[in-house]
Amino acid sequence: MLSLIVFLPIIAGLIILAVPASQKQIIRIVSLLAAIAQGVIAVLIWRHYDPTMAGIIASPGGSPVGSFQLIERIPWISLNLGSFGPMTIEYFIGVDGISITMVLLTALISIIGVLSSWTIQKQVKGYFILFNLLSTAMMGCFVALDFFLFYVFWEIMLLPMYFLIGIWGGPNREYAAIKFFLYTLFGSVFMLLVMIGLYFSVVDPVTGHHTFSLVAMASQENYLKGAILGPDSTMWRTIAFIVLFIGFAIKVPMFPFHTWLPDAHVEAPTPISVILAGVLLKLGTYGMMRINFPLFPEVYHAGLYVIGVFGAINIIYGAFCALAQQDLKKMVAYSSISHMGYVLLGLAAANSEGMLGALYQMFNHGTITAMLFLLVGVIYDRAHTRAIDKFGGLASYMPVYAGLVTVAWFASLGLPGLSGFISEAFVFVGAFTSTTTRPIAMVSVLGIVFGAAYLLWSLQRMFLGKRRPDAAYDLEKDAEGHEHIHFHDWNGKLDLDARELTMLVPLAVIVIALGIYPMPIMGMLTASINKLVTVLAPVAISAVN
Amino acid sequence: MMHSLIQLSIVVLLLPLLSFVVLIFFNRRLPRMGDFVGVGMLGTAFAISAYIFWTVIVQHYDPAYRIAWNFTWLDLGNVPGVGPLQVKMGIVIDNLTAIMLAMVTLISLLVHLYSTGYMAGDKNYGRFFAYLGIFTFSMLGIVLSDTLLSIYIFWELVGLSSYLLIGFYFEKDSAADAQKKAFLTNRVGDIGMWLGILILYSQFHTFGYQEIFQNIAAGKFNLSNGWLTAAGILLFFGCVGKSAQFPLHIWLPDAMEGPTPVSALIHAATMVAAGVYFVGRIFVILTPDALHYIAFIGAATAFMSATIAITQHDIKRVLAYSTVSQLGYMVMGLGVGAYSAALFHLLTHAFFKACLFLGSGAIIHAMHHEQDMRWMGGLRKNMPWTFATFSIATLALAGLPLTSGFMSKDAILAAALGFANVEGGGVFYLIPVLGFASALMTAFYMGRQVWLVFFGESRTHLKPAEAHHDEHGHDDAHGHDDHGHDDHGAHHGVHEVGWIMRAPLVVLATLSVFIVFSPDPLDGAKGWFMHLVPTPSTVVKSAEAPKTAALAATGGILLAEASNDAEHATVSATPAAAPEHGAAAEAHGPVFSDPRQAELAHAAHANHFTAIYLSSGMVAFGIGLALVVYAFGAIDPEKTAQAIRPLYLYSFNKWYWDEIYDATVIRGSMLIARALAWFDTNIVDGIVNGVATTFRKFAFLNAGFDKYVVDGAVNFTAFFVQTSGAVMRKIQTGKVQTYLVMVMVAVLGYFAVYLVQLMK
Amino acid sequence: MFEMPSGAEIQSIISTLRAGADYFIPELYLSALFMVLIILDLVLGGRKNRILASATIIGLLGTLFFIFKQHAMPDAELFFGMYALDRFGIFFKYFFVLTGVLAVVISAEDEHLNSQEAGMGEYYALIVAMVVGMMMMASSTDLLMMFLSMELVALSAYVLTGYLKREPRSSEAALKYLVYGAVSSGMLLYGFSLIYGLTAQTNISKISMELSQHGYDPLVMILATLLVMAGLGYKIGAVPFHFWSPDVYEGAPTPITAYLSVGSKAAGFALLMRFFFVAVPHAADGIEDMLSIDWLTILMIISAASMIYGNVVAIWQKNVKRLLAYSSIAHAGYLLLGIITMDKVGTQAVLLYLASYLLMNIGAFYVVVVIANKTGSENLEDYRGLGRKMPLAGAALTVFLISLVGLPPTFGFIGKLMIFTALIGKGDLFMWLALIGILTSVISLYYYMLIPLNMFLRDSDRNLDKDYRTGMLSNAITVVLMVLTIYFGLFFQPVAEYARYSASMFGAVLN
Amino acid sequence: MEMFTTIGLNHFLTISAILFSLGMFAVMTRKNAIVILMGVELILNAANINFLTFSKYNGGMAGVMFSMFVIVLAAAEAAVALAIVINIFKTFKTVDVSRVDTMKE
Repeated sequence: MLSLIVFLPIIAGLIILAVPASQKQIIRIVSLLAAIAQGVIAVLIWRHYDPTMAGIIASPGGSPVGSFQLIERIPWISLNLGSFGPMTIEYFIGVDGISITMVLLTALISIIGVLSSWTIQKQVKGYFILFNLLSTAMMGCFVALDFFLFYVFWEIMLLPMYFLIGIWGGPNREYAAIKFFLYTLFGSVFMLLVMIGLYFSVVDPVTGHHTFSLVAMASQENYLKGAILGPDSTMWRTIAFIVLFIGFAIKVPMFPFHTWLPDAHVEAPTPISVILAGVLLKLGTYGMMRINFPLFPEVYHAGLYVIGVFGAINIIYGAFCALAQQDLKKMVAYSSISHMGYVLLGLAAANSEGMLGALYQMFNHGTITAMLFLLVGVIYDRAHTRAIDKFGGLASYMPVYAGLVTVAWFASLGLPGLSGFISEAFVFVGAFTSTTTRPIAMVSVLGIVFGAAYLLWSLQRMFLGKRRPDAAYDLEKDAEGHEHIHFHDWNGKLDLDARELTMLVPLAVIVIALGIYPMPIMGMLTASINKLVTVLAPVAISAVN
Repeated sequence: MMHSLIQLSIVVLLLPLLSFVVLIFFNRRLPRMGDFVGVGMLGTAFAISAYIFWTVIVQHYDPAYRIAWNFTWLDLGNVPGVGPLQVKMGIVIDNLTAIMLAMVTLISLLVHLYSTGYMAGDKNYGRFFAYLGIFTFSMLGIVLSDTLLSIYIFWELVGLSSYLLIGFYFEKDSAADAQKKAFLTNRVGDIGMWLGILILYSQFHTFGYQEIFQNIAAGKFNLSNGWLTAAGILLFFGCVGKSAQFPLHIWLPDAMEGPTPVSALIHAATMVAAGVYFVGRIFVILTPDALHYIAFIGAATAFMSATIAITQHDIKRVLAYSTVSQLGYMVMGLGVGAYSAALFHLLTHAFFKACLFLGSGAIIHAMHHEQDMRWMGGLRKNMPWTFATFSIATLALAGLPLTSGFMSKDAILAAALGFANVEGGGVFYLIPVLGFASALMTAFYMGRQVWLVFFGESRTHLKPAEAHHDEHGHDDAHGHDDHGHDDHGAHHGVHEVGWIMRAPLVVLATLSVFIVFSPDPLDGAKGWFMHLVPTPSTVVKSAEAPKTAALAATGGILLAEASNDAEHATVSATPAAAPEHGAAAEAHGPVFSDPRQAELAHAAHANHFTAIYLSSGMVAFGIGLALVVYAFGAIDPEKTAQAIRPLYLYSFNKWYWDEIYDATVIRGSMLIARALAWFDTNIVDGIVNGVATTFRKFAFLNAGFDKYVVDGAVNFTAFFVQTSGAVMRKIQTGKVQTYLVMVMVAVLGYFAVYLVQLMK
Repeated sequence: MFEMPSGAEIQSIISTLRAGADYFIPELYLSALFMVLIILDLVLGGRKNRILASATIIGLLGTLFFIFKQHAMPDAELFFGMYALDRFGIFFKYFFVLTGVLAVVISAEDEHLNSQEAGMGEYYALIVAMVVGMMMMASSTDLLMMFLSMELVALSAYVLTGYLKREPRSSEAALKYLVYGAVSSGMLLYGFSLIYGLTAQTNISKISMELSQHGYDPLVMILATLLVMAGLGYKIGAVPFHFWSPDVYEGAPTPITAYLSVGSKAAGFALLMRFFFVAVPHAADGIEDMLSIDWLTILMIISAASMIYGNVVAIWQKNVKRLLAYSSIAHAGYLLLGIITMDKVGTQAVLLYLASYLLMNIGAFYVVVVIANKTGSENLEDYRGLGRKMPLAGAALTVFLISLVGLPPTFGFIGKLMIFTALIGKGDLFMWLALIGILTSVISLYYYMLIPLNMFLRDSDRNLDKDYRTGMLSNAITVVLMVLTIYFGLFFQPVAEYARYSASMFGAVLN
Repeated sequence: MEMFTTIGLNHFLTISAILFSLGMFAVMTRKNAIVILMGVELILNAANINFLTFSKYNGGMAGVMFSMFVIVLAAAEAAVALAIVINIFKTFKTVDVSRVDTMKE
C-alpha cells in the first residue's frame, strides 16, 4: 500500500515517457490520475491508521520494527564486508504519527500541484516526468525507515527540482536553480558521512549486525561503545549532530542558510513554488524529528537553546524581511521562513505541546502556503507582475479572489478559527512552558504582530483603496456606469475560473475545518509526539549511558 | 445531559454565525439582500437571551448563580511529565453572563434594525449584515466562554470583524488605513494577553478559569509573585488594546471610519467593553500591584481622552473620545477594586453611548453625511425625537442624577476616593482627582456638543469649500457612504429620520433612566445589578492576610466551584455571599476574607456621599461652563483657543500620539525591515556567493596554474640550475618540458622534506 | 662466469613455460587477434572500417570466454614468478576487455575518426594491443614484466593519440604524451633499478620479503619510492603527475580519450595496488611498517591534491573533453582513498568504483561523441539548447554526470559510498580525507551541471533546425549504458560481491 | 687512494646518477624534439647501468635480462617517437617542442 503510494507517480512518469510529446492533454491527465490515486490511497491509509500506535522507536524487547504501521520490510542489499560484518540495506518503509501527516500533506499538495501545472505549455512531457519523479522522491522520504533508503530518496529529489526551476522558471532561473542544488547538496553530503558513521556505530539487536534501520538507530541501547558515533565518543556525536542539523536546516530553511529560498521561489513556476513551500521545506524539520533528534538526543538537549534562538531569529527576521519586500511572491517566501521558525521554536521546546505545535504547524503551513502561492500565481497569470504596488482596489473587481486571499492571508497571520492559529498557539505554549525556551518565546511573540503587519499591509496595498495610477490593469466603465477592470493580454475569466477554484476552495475548507476542529489530524500525532518526547527526555538518555 | 440554559445559550451563540454564513454566500441571491435573515436571527437570539435573563436574574435572583459546561476540544493524550492532558472549551452562565448576553443581543438587534434604514441602498448592504452577524457571534463567544483560550480565540475574532466593519468602505484609503491600524494595535495588546495566558498555562497546564483560580488559591503557582503580577498586567494588556486604553487608544477614534451603526455597536457599546469584561473575569487573580497599575492606566486614559474630546469638531470623534474616557472610568473602577461598579458602568454606558451614536448617525444621515459640528446647529426643531433621546443620553453620560450613568459613575468615583484613602499615599489621590476632573470635562464637552448640534441657528451655509482640512486635517473622516457628497446647502431636506431608525433611539434612551437599574436614584448599590454581580474575593494571598484564614475562605469558594462539574451544572453560594443573602437591601457588597478588599469596600461605602456631592458639583459646573461659552457666548471659544493655542493644539491633535507612534514604532520597524532586507540580500547571501566566487577565483588561479605558477617554478628551476653549474646557464623551456620540471620539483621537493625529517 | 644450463634444466624450463602457457590463454588469444586484425586490414579493401570494428568486438568478446574459464584455475605464479593468475587479475581482464569493446564501439560511432583516408586497421589492432598490455599490467608480479607491459600500453597509446595525423591538436597531444610518458617511464625504470639494487630481486613478493627481513637504506628507498611513484602517478593521472592528461585528453580522438581515461588509468591502479600491497612490506595490521607509512603519506598527499586540484580547476573549463579530463584527475584522487585504507574493503571499493567509472565515464564520452557527430564541436557553448533537440543524449549525459558527481540512484554513488565506508570503517583516522572528498564532490557538481545547464536551461544562439536524429544503434547503446548506470545504482549487490571476490591478489594479505 | 685505483660499485652508481641527471637536464631544457629523445635514451641507459652493476655485485642474471629488454624496448620507443616527431614536423613545420603549445590551461 505504501509502496503503491510512493511509486504511483513514477509509474505515471514511465507511461508519459511512452506518450508522444504532442499529446499534452493525455500527459496532464495521466499525471492527474496518478496524483488522485495517490490521494485516494492516502485517505485510505488515514482511515486505517491506528492512532494509538506510537511508532518512533522499537520498544526494547518489543517487535524489532517498533509500533510502526503499514510496514514493508524487504531485504534489498546484503554485502559481506569481512571484518565490518555484512552490510545489510533494506527496503524498509512504514508510517507513524509523524510521517502519516506528511504523507497526507504530500498527497494533497501533489494533486494541487498537478492541477496548477495545467497552464504549463513549454515541454509538457519533460515537465510532468520530472514532476512525477519529484513527488515519488518526496513521498519516499516521508515513509522511509532505512537511512540508506531515505538518503536515496532525499538526493533523488534534488535533480528534478533543479530542472523544474531551471527550465520552467523565471528570468534569473539558472542562478536560482544551481544555488538550490549546490546548497542542498552541500547539506546532504555530510549526511552521507554521518550515515556511514552511524552504520558502523549501530547494531540491530535482532540480527546482531550493523544496520541502516532508523528504528534501530533511534534506540540508544543499540549503539556500540567505542564506535565512532558510539555513546562514549562525545566529540564525534556532537559534530555529527551539528552537520546533520545543518543539512536539514538548509532545507527548512533556517537563518542563515535560507537565502536560496527567496531566489528559488521567485524564479520557480507557481506549481513548483507550491511543492517547494508545501512539502520540501517540511522535509527539513521532518528529518530533524525523525533522524537528527532521536539519534543524538543528548546533543539535542544540549542544543535546545540554540535551536530555539535560531527559531526566533527565523520568525522575526523573516517577518521583517517580508515587510520590506516589493515582490509579492518574495514576501510570501519570507513569510515561509518566518513560519518555519515557529516549527523550529516548537522543536526546541522539547515538550509535547511544542512538538505537537511544530508538527501541526508543518501540516498547516503546507496547506496555507500552498494557498498563498496559488493566489500569487493567479494574479501573476493575469497581470504578469507581482509588484505589490502595481494594484489596488482589486477587492471591488475580483470579490471571490479577494475573499479567498483574505482567508489565506488571515490563516497565515494565525487568526483563530483557521488552522494556522492552533499550531502557532501550541508552539508558543510549549516554548513558554519549557523553562529553557521561555525567554525566547517571549521575544518570538513579536512575530505575531509583524506577521500581521506585512500581510495586512500587502492586503491593503493590493486589494483595498482604489486602483493605483500605475496599476497593471485598465479601468473601464460599462453602459450603466459599473466599473470593470481589464488586464493587458489576459482574456481569461477576470475573477477565479473553475480550475483555480477547484484548487483553492478545498484548501480553504481544510484550513477552516482544521482550525475549528483539529483532532482529525492532531489525533494521529499525539501518541507519537508523546512517545518522541519521552524518548528525547534527558532521563531516558541518561538511563542508557 | 447539559443544562437547558446552556443549550439555549449555544443556540444564541450560533444564530448570528448562521446569519453570517447565509449572508456572506447568498446575500446577492436573497430579496432585500437578505437583511431580514440577520434581523430575524438576532430577534430570535434576543428573545432566547431575554428568556435566559429572565430565568437567571429574575427567577433565581442569586448572587452566586453559576452553571458551567465544558467539552474536550483537543486531547493531547498522555503527555509525559503532565499525564493525560485535554484542552477544554466551555460555557459559563452566571448573572454577569446573563446580563451581558441580553445587553449584547439587544443592542445588536437594535443596530440591525437601525441599519436597515441607515445602510439602505448601499451596494454591499447584504455583506454589512453578514459582518454584523459574525461580530455578534464573536462577541457572544467572549461573553460565554469559560476558558482563557476560547476567550482569546473570540477576542481575535471580534478583532477580525471589527477589521472588516471599519474597512467596510475599503475604497477609501482612510478607511483602509483605519482598519489596519485597529487590527495591528489590537494585536499588540493581544501579545500581552497571550503572554499572560502562557504564564498561567505554563504553571497549571490548563486554560480554564476555575482550575487556574483554584490552583493559584491553593498556592500551586510556583513562580515568584512578581510573575503573577506580570501575568495580571499582561492579561490586562489585552484590555488595553481592545478597550482602547492609553497607550493603545489611538485606533478607536480612527475606527469611526466605519459606518455609524458599527461605531454604535462595536466601538461604543460592546466590543470595546469586552476588555473591561475580561479584566472582570480575571479580577480575582490580580495582585494589588497589578490593580494599582490598572487604576492608574484607567485614570490617565479617562483624563487624557476627555481633554481631547473638548476640542474635536467631528461629532463622532467627540463621542469616540468620550467612549475612551468612559472606558477609562471602568478600568479605573476595576483598578480601585470597585468590580461591580465598573461592570455596572459598562452596562449603563453601553446603552446611553449606543443611543448617542445612533443619534449622531441619525443626524449625519439627515445632514447628508455632514459630520462637522461647526456646520450644524438648530437641529432640535427639525429632529425633535433625535434631540430628546440624544439629550437624555447626554445627561446620562455627563452623569446627572436620575440617570443610570450617574449611579454607576458615582459608585466608581466613590470607590476611587476610598481607594485613595486606603492606600493613603499622596500619589494615589491622583486617581480620584483625575476622575473628577474628567467628570467635569465630560459634562462640558457633551454640553458643547448638544448646543452646537441642536441649538442656535443652522451654520451649514458657513462651511467653506475646503473645510475638510483644518490645522492638521485629522478629521477628514466623513462617513462617505456610497451616496457621496451632497450639496451643503441650507437645511432643506434635513428632517427627522424614519421610525425604523427612531425606535432604537427611544428604547436605548429609556434604558438610560435610573429606575431600570435601581429604585434609589442616588445609590446604584441598592440596585439589582450590584447585588447580583458582587465583587468576588481575590484568590491572591496578600501579605497581611493570615494564611490560614485566606486559605479557609478561598478554599470554601473553591470547594463550591470545584463542584461545578463539567456535565451537570450546580448552583452554589460563596461563603461570602451566604450571610449576605437576607440583608441585600443595604448592599455594602459582600464581606471579604481578604482584609484589603474588605477595607476597600468599606471605604468606598464611606465615601459614597462625598463622591455624590463632588461629582454632581463637577457636572453642574461643566454643563454650566458649556452654556456660558456656547449658549450665552460670554466667552468666545475661538479667542480662548487662540489665547491658549499651544494647549488647544495639543488637545486638538490628540496629544500628538499618532505622530509619536508614526515617528517611533512604525517608521522604526520599517527602517529595521529595510535594513534587514538589505542585510539579507547583500550580506547573508553575499557570503554565500562570496564563497562561490572565491572558489571560482581559486579555480582561475589553478586554471592558470600551468601559465603562471609552472612558469614561475621554471624560472625558479632556472635559478636553481644556474647555481648548480655554469653548464646549465642557458635554459630554454617549452610547455611539455615545464611539466617535467614540475614532476622533478615535486619528487625532489618531497625528497628534501623527507631528508629534513630524517635529520630530526 | 655463467655456466650453460644442462639439457635437463632446459627441459624443465620448457615444461614450466608450457605449463604457464595454459594459464596465459587470454593474452595469447588477444595477441593472435592483434595479428589477425593487421592481416584483415591488409587483405580487405574499400570500406572496411565497419568490418574491422565488428571483427575486433567479436574477437574481444570471445576473450571473455577464456577469461571465464580461468575462474576454475587455482591461483598460480607463472613463468618463474613473472606473472600471476589470481582473481584480482581476472577482474581486470574482464574490465579491460569490456573497456576495449566499448572503446571500439565509440570509435565505430565517431564519424570524425572514420572519415579520415588513412585506414583504421592499425587503430583497432593497437586497441587490442593495449588491452593485452593492460591485462599484463594488472597481473605481472615482476618488475621487468611490469615495465614491459607498461611500455606496451604506452607505445600503443602514443600512436593512438596521434592517430588523427592531419589534426594538429592530435599530433601535439601525441608528442606531449610521448615525451612525458617516456621520461616518466624512465624515472620508473630508474626507481626499479634502485629497488633491484637494494634487494637483488625483481619479483615483488621476494622484494617484500627481502625488505622486511634485511631492512634497507631509507634514503635510497624513499628515492626509489618517489621515482616509482612518479611513474605510476603518471599512469593514473594523479596530481602532481597529471600534467599530460588535460592536453592529451583534449587532443586525442575522443574514443581514445575515453579509453585512456578509463583503461590505462585502471591499469595504472591495478599495477599500483599490486605493487603497494605486495612489494611494500606491511605489518600484520597493515600500517605499522615504516615503508608502508612512507607510501601511505605520499598516497594521501597525492589523493588530497588530486581531489582538490582536479575538481577546482575543472570549474573553469570550456571544452567538455578537457573538463572530463580534469574530472578524471579528481576521480584518481577518490580511487586513491580506497587504496589508502589498505584493507580488503578498500580494495573492494576501488574495484567497484572502477566498474562504475567504466560505465559512467565511457557513457559520458560516448554521448560526447554522438553530439560531436551532429555539432562537430566539443565546446560547452555549442551545447546550448541541444537538450530539446537530442533529448535522449541529454538525459543520458545528465545521468552519467550525476553518477560522476556521486548522487543516488546511480552507480557512481555506490562507488563513493563504498569508498567512504572503507574510510570511515577505519574510525576517525582518515576523516579529514573523507571531508575533502565530499566537499570536493560538491564542487564537482557545479562544473558537471554546467553541461546540462547549457543543454537544457539555455537556448542556442545558432539555429538548430538541422536534423539531430541519431541512429537506432547508438540510441540503443546510450540507453543500455544509462539503464545500467541506474540499475547498478539500485541493485549493486552482484557487482559489489564480485568486487569483493576479486579483492584477493597473489601473495598479498588483505584483511 | 684505493678508491681511485680499483673501480667499485659506487663509481658505477655515480656514473649512472650523472647520466640520469644529464638525461633529465636534456629532457627539460633542450628545444629540439630529437635531442629530448636522446635525453630519454640517457635516462634509460642510466637505469641499465644500474641494473648491470647491481647484477654484477649482487649476483643473479635478473639485472642483465632487464637491461637487455630495456635496450630492445628503447629501440621500439625511438621508432614510435620518430614517427610522431615527423608527424609534428609535417603539421607544425618545426620540431621545437616549446612551440607546440596550442593546448594549455
